[in-house]
This record gives sequence, C-alpha cells and structure tokens, in this order.
Amino acid sequence: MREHTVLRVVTKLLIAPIILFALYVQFHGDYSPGGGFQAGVVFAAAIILYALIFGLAEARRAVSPNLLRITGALGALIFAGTGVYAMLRGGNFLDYDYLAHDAIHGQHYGLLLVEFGVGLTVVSVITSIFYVFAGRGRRNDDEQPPGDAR
Amino acid sequence: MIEAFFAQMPALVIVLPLLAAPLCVLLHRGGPSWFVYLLTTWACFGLAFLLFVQVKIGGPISYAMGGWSPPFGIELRLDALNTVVLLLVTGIAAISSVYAKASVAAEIASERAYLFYAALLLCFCGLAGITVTGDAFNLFVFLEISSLSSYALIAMGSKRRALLSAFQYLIMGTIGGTFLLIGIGFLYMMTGSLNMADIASRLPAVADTRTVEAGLAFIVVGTSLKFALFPVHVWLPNAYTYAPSSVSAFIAATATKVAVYALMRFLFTVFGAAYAFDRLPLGEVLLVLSVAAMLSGSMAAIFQTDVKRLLAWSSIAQIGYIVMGFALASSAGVSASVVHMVNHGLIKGALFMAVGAMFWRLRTISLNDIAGLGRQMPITSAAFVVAGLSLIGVPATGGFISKWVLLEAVIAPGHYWLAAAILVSSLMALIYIGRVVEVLYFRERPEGRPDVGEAPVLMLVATWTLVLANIAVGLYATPLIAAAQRAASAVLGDGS
Amino acid sequence: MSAHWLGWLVAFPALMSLLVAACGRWPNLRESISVATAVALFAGIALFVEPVTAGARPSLTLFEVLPGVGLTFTLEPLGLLFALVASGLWSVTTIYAAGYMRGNEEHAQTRFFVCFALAISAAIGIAFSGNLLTLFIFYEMLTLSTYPLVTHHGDVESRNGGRVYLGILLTTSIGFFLPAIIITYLITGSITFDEAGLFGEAGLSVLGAGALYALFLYGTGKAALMPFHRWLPAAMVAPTPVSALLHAVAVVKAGVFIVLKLSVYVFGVQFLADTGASELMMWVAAFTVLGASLIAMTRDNLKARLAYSTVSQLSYIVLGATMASSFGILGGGMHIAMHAFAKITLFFCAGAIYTATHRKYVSELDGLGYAMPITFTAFFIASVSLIGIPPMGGIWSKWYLMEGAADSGHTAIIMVLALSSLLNIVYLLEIPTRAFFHNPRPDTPRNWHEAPWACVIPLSITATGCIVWFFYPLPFLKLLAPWAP
Amino acid sequence: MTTDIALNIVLLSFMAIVGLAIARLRNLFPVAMLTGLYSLLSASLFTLLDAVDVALTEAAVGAGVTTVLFLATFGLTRAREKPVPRSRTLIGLCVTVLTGAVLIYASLDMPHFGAADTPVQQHPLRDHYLKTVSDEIDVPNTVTAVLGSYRGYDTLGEVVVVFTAGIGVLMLLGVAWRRPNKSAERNR
Repeated sequence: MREHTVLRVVTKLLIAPIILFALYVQFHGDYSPGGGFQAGVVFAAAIILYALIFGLAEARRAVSPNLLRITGALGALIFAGTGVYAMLRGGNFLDYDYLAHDAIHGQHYGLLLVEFGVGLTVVSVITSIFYVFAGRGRRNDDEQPPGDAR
Repeated sequence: MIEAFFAQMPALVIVLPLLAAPLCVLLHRGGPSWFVYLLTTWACFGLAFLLFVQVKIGGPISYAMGGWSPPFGIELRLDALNTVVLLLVTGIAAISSVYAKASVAAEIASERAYLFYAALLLCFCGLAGITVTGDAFNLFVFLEISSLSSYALIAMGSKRRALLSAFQYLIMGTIGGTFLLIGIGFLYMMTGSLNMADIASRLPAVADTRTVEAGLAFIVVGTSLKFALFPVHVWLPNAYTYAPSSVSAFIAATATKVAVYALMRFLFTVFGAAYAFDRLPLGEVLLVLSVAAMLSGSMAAIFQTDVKRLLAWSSIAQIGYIVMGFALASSAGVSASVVHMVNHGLIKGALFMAVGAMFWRLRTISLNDIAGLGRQMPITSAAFVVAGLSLIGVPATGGFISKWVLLEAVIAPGHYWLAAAILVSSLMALIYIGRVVEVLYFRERPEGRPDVGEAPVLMLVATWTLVLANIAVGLYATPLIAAAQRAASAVLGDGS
Repeated sequence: MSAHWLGWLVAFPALMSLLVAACGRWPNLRESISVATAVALFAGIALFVEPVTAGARPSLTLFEVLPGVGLTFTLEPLGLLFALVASGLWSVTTIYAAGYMRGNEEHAQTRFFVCFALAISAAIGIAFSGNLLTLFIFYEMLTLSTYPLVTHHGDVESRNGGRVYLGILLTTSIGFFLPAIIITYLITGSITFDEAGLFGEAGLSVLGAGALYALFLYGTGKAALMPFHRWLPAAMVAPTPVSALLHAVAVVKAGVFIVLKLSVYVFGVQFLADTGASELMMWVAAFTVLGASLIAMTRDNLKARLAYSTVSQLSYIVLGATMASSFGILGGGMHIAMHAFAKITLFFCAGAIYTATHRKYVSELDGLGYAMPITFTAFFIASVSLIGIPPMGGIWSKWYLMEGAADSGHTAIIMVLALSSLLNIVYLLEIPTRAFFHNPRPDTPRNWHEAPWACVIPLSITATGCIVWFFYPLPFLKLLAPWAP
Repeated sequence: MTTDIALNIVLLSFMAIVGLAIARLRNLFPVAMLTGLYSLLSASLFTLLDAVDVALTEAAVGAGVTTVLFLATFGLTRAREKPVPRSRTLIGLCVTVLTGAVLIYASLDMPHFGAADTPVQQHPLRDHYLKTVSDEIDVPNTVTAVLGSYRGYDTLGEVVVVFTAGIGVLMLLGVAWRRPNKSAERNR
C-alpha cells in the first residue's frame, strides 16, 4: 500500500493523535475511563496501523520484535515487582499502602506503576502477535511442524 | 523476619513462578531458563510443604491480597484440602523440572526452549493459583492462565497432529472456561460477591432460585470439561498423546486433578454438600458418569496401540475413580478422592515419564516399536512396570491404598455395584498394563532396529523418584490418609 | 527368640536375592548362596518351634500402612508349620533347581534364582502375617514374583500360560479377596487375626457369612477351587523346579494355608460350626476333589496329570477347613505337610525323568523303571503316600480329615474322601506300574540312566520324608496341638 | 429510559442478525468484517450500560486488532471455510440450544435489570467500593481503583493471561522454522 499517498498522509496525521490518546488513557485512568489495557491496545493499534501502511519491515525497524519481547516481560515484571516491593516493605503482596510514606500516596504510586506495567505488556504482546501473524507469509504443507525442527 | 516470611508464603507460591516466567523470556536462552524453572518449582515445593505443615498445625490460613480484607479484596485461603493439592502440584512440577531438561532438549527447538520453560512456569503458576485462591473469579483467571499455556505447550508436540489436538483442546477448554464464567457470573448476580466464603454464606437465602441451579449446572459442566469427565472427555486422549513428553507428564499428573479440586471447592465450600447432593440429584448423575468413565476409559485403553494414548484413556478411567469418591458426598468418599488424586498424580506422572524416556530414545512410542525394550532399557521398563502395578492397585503401591479407601467408601453405604465397577475397571487396567509389559519383555526387538541404551540419568532419577513415592505411599499410607481425612472434614464442615 | 527376628526372616531371602543377582556371573557362588540362604532360613524358622509350641505368639508391627492397620507379623502354629514346610522344602528345591537348570542348560538362570528367593520371601511373609492386609500384600507379592518363573521360557506357550496364571490369580484376589477384606473391616472394625474369630459379636446373618466366606475362598485363587483352578495346569509351562515350588511349596500351599488361617482366625471354627456358613464351600471343595481327580485320569502329560492331582489334593485341605471341626483343621494342617512332601517328590521325579530322557507323557514311560530305579521307587512311595496307605505319612492327614468329617456329621464327605483315594490309585499308580511292569518302547535307548545327582538326592530325601512322617508324625502333631483332641 | 430500551433492543437484534450471518457465511473475509461489526455493536451496548472502560477495550480489541489479526491469518490459510459434516453441526446445534435453554431457565429467577434491591446492590461491597474508596485510595474513577487495587491480583492475573497468549503465539509461530533436518537426513 506504499503507493497510496492519501493513505500515507492521513496515517501520518493520525498516528500521533492515536498515540497521544493512548498515553492519555494510560495516565489519566485514575480520573476518566481507561487504564493500561485500553491504552495498550490503542497504542498497539497505532503501531499496527503504521505497519499496515508503511510495511512490516519499516514497523519492525521502528519497534523491533526483540524490544517487544523484553518490554512484554518487563510489563509483567513491573506489575508483579510492585507487589513484591510492597511485600519487602512489610505489607502483603500488592498492598500499595506500603509503597510510600502514607497509604493514599502509596495507592496512587501503586496504581500508576501497575497500570504502566499492564500497558507495557499489552502493547508489546498485541504488537508481537501481529508481527508474527503478518510476518509469516504463506506456508507450504510439507514444512516441518513445530517442535520437530531439531 | 521469619514470621514475616511465613506470613507471605501463600502469596509467594504464586509470585515466584509469576516472576520467573517473564524472567525466562528476558533470559532468552534455554539453559538458564531451565535453571530458573528448576529453582522456582523446588522453591514452591518447599513453600507448599511448609504451608501444609502450617495448616496441619494451625488450621486454615487466610491471606489478604493487597491488604484488603475479604470480601473487599481477593483472599487466598489455604485449608486441609488445597494444601494437599498444592503439595501434589508443586511436587510433580519440581520432579518434572528435573526430568524436563533432557526431554525438552530432544523435543523442542533450542531457540524456543526459553519460551517453552516460560509457558511451563505459567501453567504451573495457573494451577497453583487455582489451588490457593479463595475467590471465585480469581479462580477463573488462573484457570485461563493454566489453560492458555497448556494449549500452547501441547501444540509443541513433535507430530503435526499435536496442533490439531491442541486446537481441539482449546475449543473444549474454552467452552468449559466460558461455562464456568457464566456460572460464576450467576453466583455473583445472586449474591453480590465473588469471595467463596462470602458467597457460601449468602447462597442459602437465594438457594431456591433457578438462577443458582443453572449456575451450579454451568460450573459442574464447565469444570467437567476441564477434567474430562466421561461424555466430555474427547479432547484428552489426543492432547496427552501428542504433547511433548515433559508436558504430558506434568499436565496429566496435575491439570485434571486441579480441575477436580476446583469442582470440589465449588460443590462443598460454595454450594455446600447439602444443596448440591441432597436437593439436586447431582450425586447420582456424577456416580453414573464416573462408572461410565471408568468402564469406557479402561475398555478403550485396552485397544490402543500407542502407549501414550493408552495411558491417556486410562486417565479418563482414573478420573472416574476420583469423581466417584466425592460424588458419594461422604467423609470417606471425599478423602478417598483426595487420596486417589495424589496417588494418580504420582502414578501417571511416573508412567508418562517412563514412556517419555522411551520416546527420548526411539522417537516413537507405539507398541510395536517398544517391543523388547525390557532388556535394552531395563531401568525405565522396570519403572513402567512398578508404576503400572500401582495403577492396577497391587498391594504395597499407592494405587492399592486408593482402591482400599475408595472401596471402603462405596461399600460402607452398600453401593456394591460401584464396588464391582471399581474392581472390573482395575482388572481392565491389569489387561492394558499387562499388554505393554508383555511387549516390553517378551517380544524381540523388531528387525533392523539399532540397539538403544538407557535414557539420561536425570530423566531416570525423576521417574524413579515418583515410582518410589508410589511405593512409599503404598507401604506407609497413614500420613496421606490422615491428610485426606482432614481435607474431607475441612470441606464437609464436620465429621459427617 | 525376639519378635524382631520375624521381620528379618521375611526380609532375609529378599535381601539375599540382591546378592544372588550380584553374583550372576559366578554360577557356583550364586547357587551356593541360594542354598545357604535356604538352609539358614529353615534353621532360623526352626528356632521358633520351641517357644511357639510352648504357647508364645511373638508379634511384630513394623509400621502402620493404613491408620490402625500395620504391617504386622504374628507367629502362630499354623503359620509356623507352613513356614517350616515351605522353607524346608525350598532348601531341597534349590539344590534340585541347580541340578535341573544346568542339566537342561536353561537361560536367564540368575533371574530364575532371584525370583525364587523373592517367592519364598513372600511365602514366609504370608506365613507370618498378623492381619489380612499384611497377608494380602505378601499374597500379591508371591503372585508377581512367580510370574517371571512361570513364563521363564519366554515363548508363546509360556506367555499364554503366564497370562492365564496372572489373570486368574490377580482377578480373584483383586476382585474377591480385596472386597472381602474391606467388608470384614467395615463389619468388624478389625482385620487382625484373632484366635476367637472376628465375627463373634458382629451379628452376621448366615447368608451374609456364607457369602463372605465364599468371597474369601474364591478370592484365594491359589487354593484352586473349581472353577478357578485353570491357572494351575496353565502354570505347567514353567520349568519343573518351579512347578515343584508352585505346587508343593510356596504358591498352592500358601493358598490353602490362607484358607485354613481364615477359617480359624477370621471366622473361627466355632462360628463356622454354629452358623454353618462354610457348608456351601465344603461341597464346592468336595466337588473339586472328585472333579479334578477325574480330569487327572484323562491327562497323558505327566505334569498336567500331577497338576490336576494337586487341584484335587488342595481341596482336601479346604475340606478340612470348611467342615468346621478342629479335627478338620488338624487334618488340613497335616495335609499341607504330607501333600507337600509327596507332591514335591512326584514333581522332582517328573523333572528327573525329563532331564534324563526328555519324555513328558505318561504313555512314553513304559519300562523306564529299570533305567531309573531310584526315581520310580520314589515316585511309587510318594503316590502311595498321597493315596493314603500305610506306611506312608499321607495316612495321617486323611485319617484326621475323615475323623473331622465324622465329628461334624458329614458322612457323605467320608465317602468323597474314600472315592477320591480310589481315583488316586488309578491315575497315580499307573505310572510306576508302566515303568516297572510294561516292556520298554522300541525307541528307548539302552544307555539311559538316572538324572544328575543334584536331582536324585533331593527326590530321595523327600521320598524318605514321606515314610519317616508315618512313623514319626510327632513334630506336626505337636505344632497342631491346639486342634488336637 | 424508553429510548435506552429501544436502543438496547435494536442493538441486540442487530447482534443476533450479525451472529446468524456469521454462522451462515462460508467466505471468511466477510466473516472477519462481521465479527468486527459484532464487537462494535457490543461496545455500543457496553456504553449504554455505562461500562465505558469495557466498551473502550471491546472497540479497540474486538473491532480493531482482532479483525486485523483475522485478515493476517487469511494471508496464511485459505479464506474459505471447508464444509462441515452434518453430524458435527448437529452436535453444535444441540449444545447451543441446550445452553440457550439453560440460560433462559436461569433468567426466570434473575433479579430485575437495574433494580435497586438486587443482591449486588445490597451487598456491603458496593458501599465500600463507592464510599470508602475516597478514604482508602482517593481515585475518582472507582473502576480503576477496584481493578487496580482492590482486585489488583485479578488484574495481574489478566496481564499474565495476555502475556501467556503472547508467549504461546511466539512459541508456536514466532521463530522461523529451520529446516536443517531434511537436508541433513538426505546427506546421511
């Protein structure tokens, strides 16, 4: 689709607001509808859109699959790590009260961190899945099944 | 410090694999990932053991996730029942982690081994999560974790059919999960709560409604799909047959048990035995289905030519034993179920590991191809024989103890026809195990096959650990039976 | 003697089997160890004769298998008798086996001797067992350890034989014995053997007791009551020392010993006499006695004929147990020993004949008596003992059995016993008659002679035993004194 | 209120029609589009139910990403469904009808939609979540507070579900297939 100028221009115009909206949903989740999940999906949609219009290779150069693997794992680690940190501070797992000097602040930090973890994982996973599907091309039936590729 | 650690143990059992799985992905290499897997499972096993002892001494433990007291937050709740299941799951995971290294190296491409270990850890995490939680919705979430990872793990089998069987499992499993979710949704609708204890206290007020009845039905059918009770068992033989060896060993020994546990938890803790068994004819239905499972599963196992498939069908039959126990809704019955859950875990784990070791050598596991292996892989074959005897229920093995307590439980109320079904099914086990043993020892190696040696030491160690555990249980079953009886009285409320 | 020895005695052959396995490369050493183990075991058990006849009942609980039910060994007279017979004859059989296996150049001899030792370990475990669970554990261990012996040849025929063997024994034990134990446990709350029986106050109906008794007796498949006797002829595919071990020493004797033990220590003779619960099984046993004798007459294969003879003779002991009289127990106990000596002699002879001439059909034995005089004389002595004619030990057991039948008022049983003796004469004495009085077949070489000494000496010893026990039955009477008048 | 009900009815009947169309169609491209439509309809329904968070997710995942993934998949496979044997469709029909029947049976005793005296509304949870939240967490969006903190463990579980799905897909499809075996075997 690289020849469709209109699409390319419109996409270029659209991607920035989409990402901005994603960030808004991500960090404004405390006040308005939304949170990590929604933000993650919207953000991923931006990347996917980019990949659809400018090609997978371009998208991969911008956001490499390897990076996604790391951020995906990191997202989950941040979430769980927040819980563990609360544990180390003397609370139960995921007890954000212990994250800061007082409970309310702790809760706020906790929510912020946790939602960030959610967003990171969701955007990474969805984008990776898209990469994998889009990047495979047509397979022949005589190809090796998984696992037997030894 | 120690006190604080003890207080955090219930969460740590889940948190450790939860941290370890992303860690594996970050490590990006098979070897270190295996090491992480090994350490995590053994650490969890240790934790499970400490929890078991703690519950035995001090009674049930409640752990408030996030510090929010239930029902406002999510509660982890450990009692005499789920500590036993947790001990089984972590124990099998720990032993199969020893087994996994060589097996995975042979069956999984090295560049995705780290993902494989991450998925194993997630599956383990999901099963442990289901076991310890005291929250109905949380149970569903962890069920999804374990299910998703097991679909992927099963699809990694070396035959192309693995993909199809994983897909089949995915469809059935998703229907099961959805039913469970609908059931939980109904319960929430009628009680306004997701905490199991809280639901249980609020249910009697709305027990007469059709919504609660339907909720029970959805939960029973949903979990039954997960543990492959008789008419909805079709996914299981393929899934176990085509999965990689380490996966079959781990999942066969734990996943169905945990699903059964989930059903028991709902029936006894949430709905209450009186509602599920006295007001509705659930007990009778489950008894009939368990008998059908035992007979049809054993019968099908007799006619299999692939040893893994044979064991898978036998699992369907063995699930029948477990279901029969708790369907009696008596203290003896529930404890018989628990005993057999543990024993069947040990037996099937050992059998699948032994078969996996043969597969490691031969790359095939059909009856014709393993002919005469008794001489060439004596240690593995002997493990298969002993575990097989346990499956049949020969004395001095764990399987005998199961049969003993189960027979005791069915004969006491005078259900002689159930006793007959158990015995017939055991004798059918004798036939199908006997077939394999005969092939192993009395047939010559097929012409033109190269001689093979034993499997790697770690695989043998893991297999024999489970085999010896079987014998240990068979000779000294008192602790297991005592634990099962505590579990039964914990879920039935009193000694009834 | 300390009760701890009981555990060691059971474990001893099993432990030595490891040593035997380790010495597989040196046949002489291996067989020396086997024989030494056998003799030492017998000596160790004999040490208990004194205290037990004096009334001691040493008991040892190793650990609890199930809550309240331990792995328990208790020594009482019947068990001691069985243990003595089994271990004593095992010594002789081991010597014989060494000669036979080498003489026939059998394969996998190490496995053979290992399983042999395990089997006797299980038999001693049965003899010493102090409760039904322990008994059951060792009963199944005996079945499983003898399975590789039965299928020793590994060909199609032995595989099929082994299948029948394992199939019937495990089916009956899991299908009948196990539920019977559990029902007993549920009714009485105990499965520990008790001199007074367990059902005293349980208020079991006659029908219930009869059904349970039948369940137990059929569950004890090793006692070979019809229609579950098929495994015994099927097991004939085994090498002859195994047949001797199976038929005279360990397996079948374990079966009938269990029947006696159940009747005495679970049901109680008095209980059986009062309720008549064993009546039905008595007629089954009587039927088996006659039926098996009739079948034996039709068998030309020597070992098959002996096998059916065993089926028939076992039911004598079952008769003794079921007629609910202490004479019956006495006779049954005696018959365990007498039949053991006679039948092991017969099998040794059959094996010796096969080793020397490779003949296994009765019709082929014409005129062989002069080539193998010792063997056929021994055969004759043992046959006469089985028939129950003085001066052979077999008369004593038959005597007490008849007395028991008279005592409990079952005149018909006396008739059965008498008729069976006649049938015994027909099918057993035919063999020495052919050997000594018929002309040799034309294809018989002149240079045939006795089997190797390792075969002949054991069979001479056991045949002598048959005669000695006629003149000196005191040891058995002393052991069985609790049931003697 | 009445417009709400009317909208609900319209949306639900559209969903039913779309569902039937999906079941009937054999060509998978329109099916992918229709599933997107279905998701969009349900997102609208969620909005009507005031579940804006869910609606947002549904719209983004269901209507957006899933459709793209479907299309990507058609690049790998055929885009036309194979005919399914009659027996299997019959089983499917039976299961569906049965499930539907049980659902209807269950609905007979359900509390009235939107009523104030349902168990859910009367449970102390509601008060706690809606009132105490300002003291305990002080976040205006209660949904975020509940999902992130009160039931944060569930959310962690859901993140792990997503993560698991990612691992599963990567493991099965992510690494390019090496094909050394065949040539290696041939050389042997």
